[in-house]
Amino acid sequence: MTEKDWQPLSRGQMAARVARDIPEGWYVNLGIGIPTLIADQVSGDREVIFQSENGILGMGRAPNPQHVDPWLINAGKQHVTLQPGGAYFHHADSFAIIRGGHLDLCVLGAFEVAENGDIANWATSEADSAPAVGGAMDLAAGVRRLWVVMEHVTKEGKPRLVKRCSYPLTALKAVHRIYTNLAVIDVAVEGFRVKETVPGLSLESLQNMTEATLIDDRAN
Amino acid sequence: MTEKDWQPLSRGQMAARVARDIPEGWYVNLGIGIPTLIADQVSGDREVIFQSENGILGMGRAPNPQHVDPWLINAGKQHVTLQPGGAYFHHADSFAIIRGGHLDLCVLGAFEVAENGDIANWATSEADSAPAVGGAMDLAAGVRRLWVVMEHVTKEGKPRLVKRCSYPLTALKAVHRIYTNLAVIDVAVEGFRVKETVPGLSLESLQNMTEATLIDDRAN
Amino acid sequence: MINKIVKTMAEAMEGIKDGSTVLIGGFGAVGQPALLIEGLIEQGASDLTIVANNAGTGRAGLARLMELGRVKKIICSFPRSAGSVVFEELFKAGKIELEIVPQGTLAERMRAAGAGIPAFYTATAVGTKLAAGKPVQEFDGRSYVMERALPGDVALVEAWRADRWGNLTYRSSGRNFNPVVATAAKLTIAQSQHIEELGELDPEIVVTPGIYVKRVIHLPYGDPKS
Amino acid sequence: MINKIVKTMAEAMEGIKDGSTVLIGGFGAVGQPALLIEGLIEQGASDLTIVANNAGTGRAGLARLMELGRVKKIICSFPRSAGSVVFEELFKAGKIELEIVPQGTLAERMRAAGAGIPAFYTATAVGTKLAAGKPVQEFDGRSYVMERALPGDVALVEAWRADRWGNLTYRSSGRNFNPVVATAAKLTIAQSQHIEELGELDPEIVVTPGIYVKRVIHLPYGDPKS
Repeated sequence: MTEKDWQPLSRGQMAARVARDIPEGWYVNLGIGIPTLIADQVSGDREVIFQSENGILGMGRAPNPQHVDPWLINAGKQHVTLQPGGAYFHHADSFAIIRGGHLDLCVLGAFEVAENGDIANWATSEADSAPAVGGAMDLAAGVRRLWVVMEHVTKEGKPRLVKRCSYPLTALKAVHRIYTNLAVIDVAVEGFRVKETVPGLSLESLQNMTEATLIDDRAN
Repeated sequence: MTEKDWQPLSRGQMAARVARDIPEGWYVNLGIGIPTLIADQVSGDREVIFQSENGILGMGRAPNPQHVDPWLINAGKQHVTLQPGGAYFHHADSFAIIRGGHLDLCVLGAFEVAENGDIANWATSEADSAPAVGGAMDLAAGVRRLWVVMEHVTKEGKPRLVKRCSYPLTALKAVHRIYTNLAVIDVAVEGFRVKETVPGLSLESLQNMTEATLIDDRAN
Repeated sequence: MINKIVKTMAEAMEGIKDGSTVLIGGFGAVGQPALLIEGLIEQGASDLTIVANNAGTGRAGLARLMELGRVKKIICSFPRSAGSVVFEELFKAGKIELEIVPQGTLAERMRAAGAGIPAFYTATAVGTKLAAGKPVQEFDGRSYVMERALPGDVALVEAWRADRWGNLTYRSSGRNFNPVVATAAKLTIAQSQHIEELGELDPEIVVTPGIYVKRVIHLPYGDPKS
Repeated sequence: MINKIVKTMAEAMEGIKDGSTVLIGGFGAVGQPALLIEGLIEQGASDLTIVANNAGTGRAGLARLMELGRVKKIICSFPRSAGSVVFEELFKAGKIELEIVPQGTLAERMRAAGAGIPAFYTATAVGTKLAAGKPVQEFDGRSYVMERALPGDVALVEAWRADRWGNLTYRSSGRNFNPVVATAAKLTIAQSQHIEELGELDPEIVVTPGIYVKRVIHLPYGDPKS
């Protein structure tokens, strides 16, 4: 590769980019990692209601360190707050919300996404016999829209947007959109449609870092 | 039949007879009709917790007419009260209690009970195409013990304790015990075991009013 | 700002289409969204499938909707009861379809629809005519019948307290089917005795979280305690 | 008089047998019945199957129970997490069986056990290795996997308030799996921060009705509000 004339997004910028696309009134579940950063990026004048698997709707920001409620954590086991209008419920009711298709959106991290929308995000090899699935399969199969936010390639430079996932699957044909540090890509019937790239990045360069074939669908 | 030297129990006496057999601490659902009368016959020094299908545990007696809460009714749509320690829940949770086998006892009325424990209590003919089943099938199939309280014979003198039910079934092999106006009868693997008869009534006379064969199991 | 509170019955009923399946809360008269049913009568949608525990009594409310010929089918546990005159007339005349469902199965089928469960097994009705034609499977030596989820296009709910996010509480046995139907429909509409400021409802006592509710209308009709 | 409140941990743990399936509430450390788990360690039952969201952290509590060799099998959604050292050691050594269940399926399987549902269908895990070997059926054009109820012999619960009938409430996200496991076991034991007089708990806010609870023990360990 020649010298880059483009900059990948930072984790915070990726979270901010996703946040921009979440309209007021959506009910949203955020996975651990970069997705968790999204909540703080949603501007305060837009009411977005965050759900947490452990029985919370209306989850708010991290508490002031002097006012931590030890009983109030999110699914990532971090202390959080509750917004006015929030509610608590038990785990079966919480997953009824998730599995019943009531959430407008879930944003998860992933190891790989395939061009047919398959997602692999819970186990790094078939040989790993004790991976932690948590609520990932319920979320991926249950919500109305699944967006993935992840680095475009692995640390070793291997593509994460693939023809077919090599890691154990989380769900089949589940992903609607992918936000990477390089691009925004819709998963359509015909494959990956590139909606947006970071300034200065050509589709050709992006394709070189992507296993599956990309379709250029950028506005201009 | 010759002149009777025995008296059948009244409806109130039947309810009282059933009440005697309900120990403290049982969770109990009572059907409409004679079963409803049982609650008032349980002596006040014994705590028995009554459930109602429409989302109540700890249902109390009828309210003082000056203190009727219009929002508080039982499954028979009569106004009731709530005992201290009672709780409300929704219909799916209420039937989870019923269907999950958590009630110690349900007492229902019936048209017929067969010697194998089959019960028919919701429709009076196969031709009736709009009978009201309500919660009868859930209760009969779901509770730990099903007792039936009913007149021993129909108004026309036809037996209600039969070899095989002629009316549409509510549940198969569900009844554990029958309290009639003439006897207390256990439904055992080998058939109807008569535990008790009203004073002066012979087993022979009772057998004459019963289609299925009775086994004498009275204490003396 | 999210605001699910609508001012008029016309807004509350907007978009209910002919042919809809409408789930109605309440058990007997208690917890029944009577004013929303009036609104539905006014709104005009027809060819409806109604899911409710009872098939209406007298000639008002649900009975009136049926009498107007707007109900194609009713799914309930208790079609015939004291005063179910309209249903009886229509049913005898072959003018309404009926599906009788055991009350617990009715509640569970709607709960399943709300929870993403397309089918489940239950011991209720095994061996009876209400299980006729349904798959039966044995688990651990006992037979169970498979029942399907029962989703709605619309749910009508009576709540006690509500806020602009659509959080709801109920009053004593008025809870009954209401929180269940609320989860099972695409468009859940609640009439509420009281409207509270956001944050007034203790998060521990919310029974129906707002995610299940699309519209709330303030229709107080008599709080005996206020 | 019904009185489910026991005074000692020995009474609370009485009768838990070797080979039991023990359902444990909590999510992470929050809502975990930590003192009851200590009681179970003390009580001595072994050959246990544990159902919990996590497989324990550090070397205390559930991790300690495993380290003592008392756990034959663990059924959970999140076996490996920061600090799950004991589980990792035992699992690598082949000394503990593991069944990984998606978190929602885990909750729903216990809910089903409590509600008399032996099996249900879900879209979760379809096409993944966690659905391997399970029946798959299509409903309305989508594939679903059949999951079985997951009942327990014993459930351990952390409550916030309790009364002598066994009614329970929880505190914020400490609710989590607790009300679910409470419904699914033959012997449900609750530790509670507060004990109230009968009638003190508003019937509208009881989350677990007493019918699901056999024993309550008062184990306050720190109410930040009191």
